[in-house]
Amino acid sequence: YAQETKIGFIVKQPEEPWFQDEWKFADQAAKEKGFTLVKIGAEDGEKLMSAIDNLGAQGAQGFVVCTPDVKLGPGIVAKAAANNLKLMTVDDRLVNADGKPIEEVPHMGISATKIGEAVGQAIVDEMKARGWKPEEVGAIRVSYDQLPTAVDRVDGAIAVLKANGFKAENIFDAPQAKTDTEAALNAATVVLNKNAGIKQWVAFGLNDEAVLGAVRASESVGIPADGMIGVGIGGAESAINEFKKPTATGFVGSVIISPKRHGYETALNMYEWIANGKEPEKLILTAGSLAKRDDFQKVRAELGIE
Amino acid sequence: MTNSFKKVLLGDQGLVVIFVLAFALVSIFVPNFLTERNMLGLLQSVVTVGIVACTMMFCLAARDFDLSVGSIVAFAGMVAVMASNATGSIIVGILAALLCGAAVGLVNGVVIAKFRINALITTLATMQIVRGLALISSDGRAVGINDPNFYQLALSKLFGVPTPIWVLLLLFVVFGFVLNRTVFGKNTLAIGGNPEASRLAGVNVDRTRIWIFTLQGVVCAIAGILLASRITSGQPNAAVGLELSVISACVLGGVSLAGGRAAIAGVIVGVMIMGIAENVMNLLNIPAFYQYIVRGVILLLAVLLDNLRSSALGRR
Amino acid sequence: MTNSFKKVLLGDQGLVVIFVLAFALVSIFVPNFLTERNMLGLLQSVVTVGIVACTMMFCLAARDFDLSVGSIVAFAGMVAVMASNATGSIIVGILAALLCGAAVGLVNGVVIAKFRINALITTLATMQIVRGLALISSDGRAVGINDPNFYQLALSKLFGVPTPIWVLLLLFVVFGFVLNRTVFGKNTLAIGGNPEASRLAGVNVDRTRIWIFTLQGVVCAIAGILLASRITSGQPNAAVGLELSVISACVLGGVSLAGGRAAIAGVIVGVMIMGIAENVMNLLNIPAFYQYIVRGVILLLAVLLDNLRSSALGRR
Amino acid sequence: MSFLEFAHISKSYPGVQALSDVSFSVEKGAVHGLMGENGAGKSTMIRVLSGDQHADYGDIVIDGQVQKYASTRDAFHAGVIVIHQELQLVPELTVAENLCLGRFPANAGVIQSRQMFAEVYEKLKSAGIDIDPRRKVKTLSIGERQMVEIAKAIMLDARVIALDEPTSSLSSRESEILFALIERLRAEGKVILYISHRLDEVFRLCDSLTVLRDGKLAAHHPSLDNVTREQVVAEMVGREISNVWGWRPRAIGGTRLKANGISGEKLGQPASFEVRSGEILGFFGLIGAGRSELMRLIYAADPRSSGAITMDGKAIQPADPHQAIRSGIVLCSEDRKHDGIIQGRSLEENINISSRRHHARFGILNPRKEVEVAETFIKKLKVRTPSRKQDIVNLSGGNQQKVILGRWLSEQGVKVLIVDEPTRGIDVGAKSEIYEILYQLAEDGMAIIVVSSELPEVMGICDRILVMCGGRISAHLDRDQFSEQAILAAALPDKKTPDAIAS
Ligand SMILES: Nc1ncnc2c1ncn2[C@@H]1O[C@H](COP(=O)(O)OP(=O)(O)OP(=O)(O)O)[C@@H](O)[C@H]1O
Ligand SMILES: Nc1ncnc2c1ncn2[C@@H]1O[C@H](COP(=O)(O)OP(=O)(O)OP(=O)(O)O)[C@@H](O)[C@H]1O
Ligand SMILES: [Mg+2]
Ligand SMILES: [Mg+2]
Repeated sequence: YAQETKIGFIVKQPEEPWFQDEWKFADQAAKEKGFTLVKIGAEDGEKLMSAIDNLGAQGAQGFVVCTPDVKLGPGIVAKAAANNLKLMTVDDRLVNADGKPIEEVPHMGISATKIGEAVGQAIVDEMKARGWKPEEVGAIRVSYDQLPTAVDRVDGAIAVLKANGFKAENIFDAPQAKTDTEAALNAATVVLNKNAGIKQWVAFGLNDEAVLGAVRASESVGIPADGMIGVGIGGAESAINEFKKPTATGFVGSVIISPKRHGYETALNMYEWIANGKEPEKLILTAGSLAKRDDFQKVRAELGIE
Repeated sequence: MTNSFKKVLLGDQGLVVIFVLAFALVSIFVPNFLTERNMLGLLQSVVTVGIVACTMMFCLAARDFDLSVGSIVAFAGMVAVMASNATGSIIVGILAALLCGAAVGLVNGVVIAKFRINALITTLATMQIVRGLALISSDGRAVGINDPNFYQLALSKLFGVPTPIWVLLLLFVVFGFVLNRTVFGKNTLAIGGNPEASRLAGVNVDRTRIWIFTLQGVVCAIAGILLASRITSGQPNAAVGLELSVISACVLGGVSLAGGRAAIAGVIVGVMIMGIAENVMNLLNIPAFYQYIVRGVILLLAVLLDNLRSSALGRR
Repeated sequence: MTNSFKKVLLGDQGLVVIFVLAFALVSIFVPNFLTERNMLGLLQSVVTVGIVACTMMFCLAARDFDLSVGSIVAFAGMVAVMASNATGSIIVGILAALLCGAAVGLVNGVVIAKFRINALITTLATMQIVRGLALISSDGRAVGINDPNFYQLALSKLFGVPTPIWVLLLLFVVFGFVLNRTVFGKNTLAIGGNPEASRLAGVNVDRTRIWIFTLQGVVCAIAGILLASRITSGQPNAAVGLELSVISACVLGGVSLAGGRAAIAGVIVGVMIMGIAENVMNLLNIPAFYQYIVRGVILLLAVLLDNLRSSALGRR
Repeated sequence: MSFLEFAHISKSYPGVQALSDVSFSVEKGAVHGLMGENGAGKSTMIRVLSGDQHADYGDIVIDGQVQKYASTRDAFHAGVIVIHQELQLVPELTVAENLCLGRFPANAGVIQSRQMFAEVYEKLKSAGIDIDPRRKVKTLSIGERQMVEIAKAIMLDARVIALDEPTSSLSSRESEILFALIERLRAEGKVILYISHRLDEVFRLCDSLTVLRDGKLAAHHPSLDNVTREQVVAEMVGREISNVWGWRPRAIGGTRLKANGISGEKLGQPASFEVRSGEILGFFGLIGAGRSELMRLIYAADPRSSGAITMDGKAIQPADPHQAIRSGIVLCSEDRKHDGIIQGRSLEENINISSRRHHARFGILNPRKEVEVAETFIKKLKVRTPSRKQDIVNLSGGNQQKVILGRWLSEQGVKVLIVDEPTRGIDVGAKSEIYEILYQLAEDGMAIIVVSSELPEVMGICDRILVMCGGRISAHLDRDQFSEQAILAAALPDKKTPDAIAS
């Protein structure tokens, strides 16, 4: 009797559209190859450890994981070994105690800093197109420093801005108390009100929702759409809704990463590994692409979404 | 003269006085605080918490508890957006949202009052269920608004002040009146103060509790609609953790968790203290991690001051 | 015969019986559930909630409330890792963590008992402050463990069962005994039943409450140390929202929020019901959004059944 | 035909048959007494009448109509008002709001508060109750609260009014106000059910009487003309009680407790007194005289602002009840619901809460001893309960009082026992046994302070009486000086006509 193939796919924020999409594409692979995909959400380290145990108990042979924290690395590796499970990571790469990547675990992803840099570059390009002078522009850094990925993303953007003549004192922190739009909106409103003298603004943050909050804030204090450049990360519905609005808003673009490759290919690679003993590449890096109001459908199609 | 001043400071409205003093201090020492723009921003930032606090006050005063408010706010926002997208009518969307809010509240109320299930557990359960519904109905994604007029709910202004703030003020006035001047309000306080005595006095305890939760649902829906308009989309992840902010604003404002004590002035102050704390921390550019500490310390200080005040008065 | 069966089903331990029946059903119908591996995984998944529930039971029984548990767990974990990294000694790390936990608990207790500040507000404040400390001390990032022996705290086994499970069982036994068989336990229950009467009956109410919170802190630290070992790092974001899980497990297990009622058997059942629900949902591969709904429905069903049971018995 | 009729009422609780097949009827315009031992079923009867509890079997008939209540609301509509044994007030609301709760004068849901306060003010004035309707109930003393509770009887135009031990925490002056009220209601043709353990009151007020025993009808007297008190006592307790007080002389030792210049927030003027070992010292006064406040200060239940206490010649400084108990002082307080019973816990735990420190080792209980102590006092005080495991809230009021007394009588090493209204709600039979226990404790050298509003009680059992008035000790009488006139004269603030009240 041939044992059925069972593969786990654990993600850190199951409610996020991004992970929903990853799961959706992984399911597609499962249907094509005829294996069972077990999807588990694990918001913190403890849930993750339980999830791995759970997979082991169900008789899975391997799993793909996007970990809530990369420092969990040694723990995940040990747990996977204890349960005799093959391990691959997606999106976030595991590191060991001294912060170095654990290279023996196959990984597919894009570094948070890289995404941030793409955002920064998109903002800089748009500023040039509008003819703004970097010294006169204020930047809203919608921050959620509790989450290391969020810090890396905004730091990436800031690095690019600075390299293009942005003054450090014109970058203002708007800390979100939670990762939703309302919290970002409230925090960004304060920044705008405090610096009422600045007329041109750019905004970036952890994801589309954060940047949307900053854009809404600019609208509520009366900054016109051409006085704001917000570039988000993710490119899912929140961003699309924005692009579909009848008139352009300050939300200029979003850096889309392809959940298709991340979901479909990782699941497929894991299947090949288990079924045919074909070990996946140790490191596959994907790229993010900027989508804007006029080309978002094309970009999404290129990335294999929709 | 000094005596009457002391009376004001230590009286029932003492927290209000402390608040006014603190407000004055902040206005003087924090740059950009007392500007029209910042005041409006501040008020807008407390709209959700403030609206929901109106009915949470009733809930706590009747010795109950509602953890499902955050989920209802998110769900009602989704419903408003989806229904108005589907029918093309904003009015229908709003009505649908209010109805959904009322329905969830009614379920809470009936389960708690009639089946006598602990309010904490019941609303924890509906909190999960309703959040699940919000996520399922939209497949976990934000839903955009088709009709731009919907944005006007939050953007429109009257005498230079945005509509949501007016709604908030109106609800404060209405629920302040309901609490102090109506049979419903007094019954609520009586139920919280002594449920047994209220029942024996012929107060319809079950019906009052069901009404409280239903109202809570409706009011959360109002907050949800305004929030959706403000962030120009229905978001299933909105308002996570709202319940704790609202409950702590109420308790800070002197509403007793042991029931029977509530005042709208206190709740307003509670809501404002929390809002001002956030606002000032951002104005002063306090780093995110330190904000946690400051937030905690302010909470403690506010209650501590209030306690010192009342024990100076010899009350416990 | 039938009568004694009825007595068991409807007796004080009725929830336990319901639980045993539910457990049997799940074992039969859910594949892979009743395997040794899954049972161990299940038990390990409830270690944190279970450990903290031991003292939360005391807290609730004395009519108090502790929202700071999640933050203490995270903070203690960080401290354990950082202190043992710094000194090279795991023992020192563990002691430092226990000390920090006790210190936070002591502060909670003193503020609540001596300054008579509402427990909800106080622990909400320390929840923020301690989380802030955890974030600041590590700059918001996880701290890795230098000495691999630290992992052994969670990985080592005795008779094939991992140490954390033994610790959990031990704490269940110890705190069950303390609750029912010691003066401290009885005083806790009396305070919850009627604080003023207990004070007049010579119970040192303040001291008992301070002890409860201090113990709570120590126990959270134990949970934090085990968690850090299990996830092989100290994480400042660990255990967010733990307080709600723990409190609902307790309430589900029959601990009264109005104080004065608690039993360790109930708490164990409460913890297990919540753990099994999660475990089974993952075994059955229920989609994430529907998990919310299932979780809510299970909570409601569990309390509803328990209520039907006791009202069938004619009690309220 | 009779106006109010109870027909074959039966009611059981788990483990207890509270009422079995009780039938009797009451005429219009009559005050009908209901008597019986603690736990005989009197309050249960009243609860059934009020719609709070449903009888398992039997009917209530008012004016020929069989009543079918679904809730207390329906009972109101049938014209029944019940003043329950325990206070049922909402502390955070005002007096007027409490009196109007459940039927506020309202217009479209908005309370007409001016009308409400005016109405309540009138009603209170006409009944001779001097309490400001705008005060919050939490600021009232327990006696004042009782008066508010009683005022509920006149708030509505009721047909049937039932009062469950309304005088148990009232002093003679307030009792008189109540009696006048009852006379008025009788004259208006209401039916009044009156429960009390005080025989004097019952004989003074009632036209007819029913005695319950063990939940069964023991006797029904349509008229009291040829009924004697001894007969009623015998019907209640099943035996004769010749002398309830049973005082006898005993040897009195040296000074035990000396209180010098005690004052606190609620007791402005410093008070001094002493009590000797083997002595039973009575404190009498009207409501608000400050007796309870003084005792709470000595027990350190409230903070003292001045004063010194010496015990057997040594100065002691108890800072809280915990320390007071350890220096040999215990206080059984007057408000059993708020300060006495520990809700949700068993009799056994309620009794052992303080005294268990004598048998617990290293903080670990001795279950055998706990059971032993509990059983001893349940038996000694004749507590009516199915088991020592019973939750104390399920006991009748008098039995709860006995359990609280048991808590303090089981203490060891007590030097000064203070009991505040110790026999509140306790039946005649048990009373004499409780006095007997007090005498024995005194004979063993304990000093006992009895605070009571019942004049015959202080006169009957005490060796010496201190009278308080307006927060001050106003008289000091030895047993040979006891007289109603003298005591009341000292208790009344306006020194007018004590005779009027004594009569
Ligand atoms: N809720 C309850 N559960 C169980 N038993 C109860 C309950 N209420 C009353 N009882 C029992 O019913 C019996 C009658 O009680 P009831 O209160 O009517 O006595 P009572 O005559 O009013 O006594 P007292 O003079 O002490 O007030 C008592 O034995 C009491 O323990
Ligand atoms: N909680 C309270 N708040 C304010 N005043 C109070 C409170 N309790 C009692 N008092 C006041 O203290 C005074 C004395 O109280 P209290 O009536 O209890 O004295 P007492 O002599 O023990 O009389 P009794 O026990 O018969 O009621 C009264 O004037 C009363 O109004
Ligand atoms: Mg009674
Ligand atoms: Mg008194």
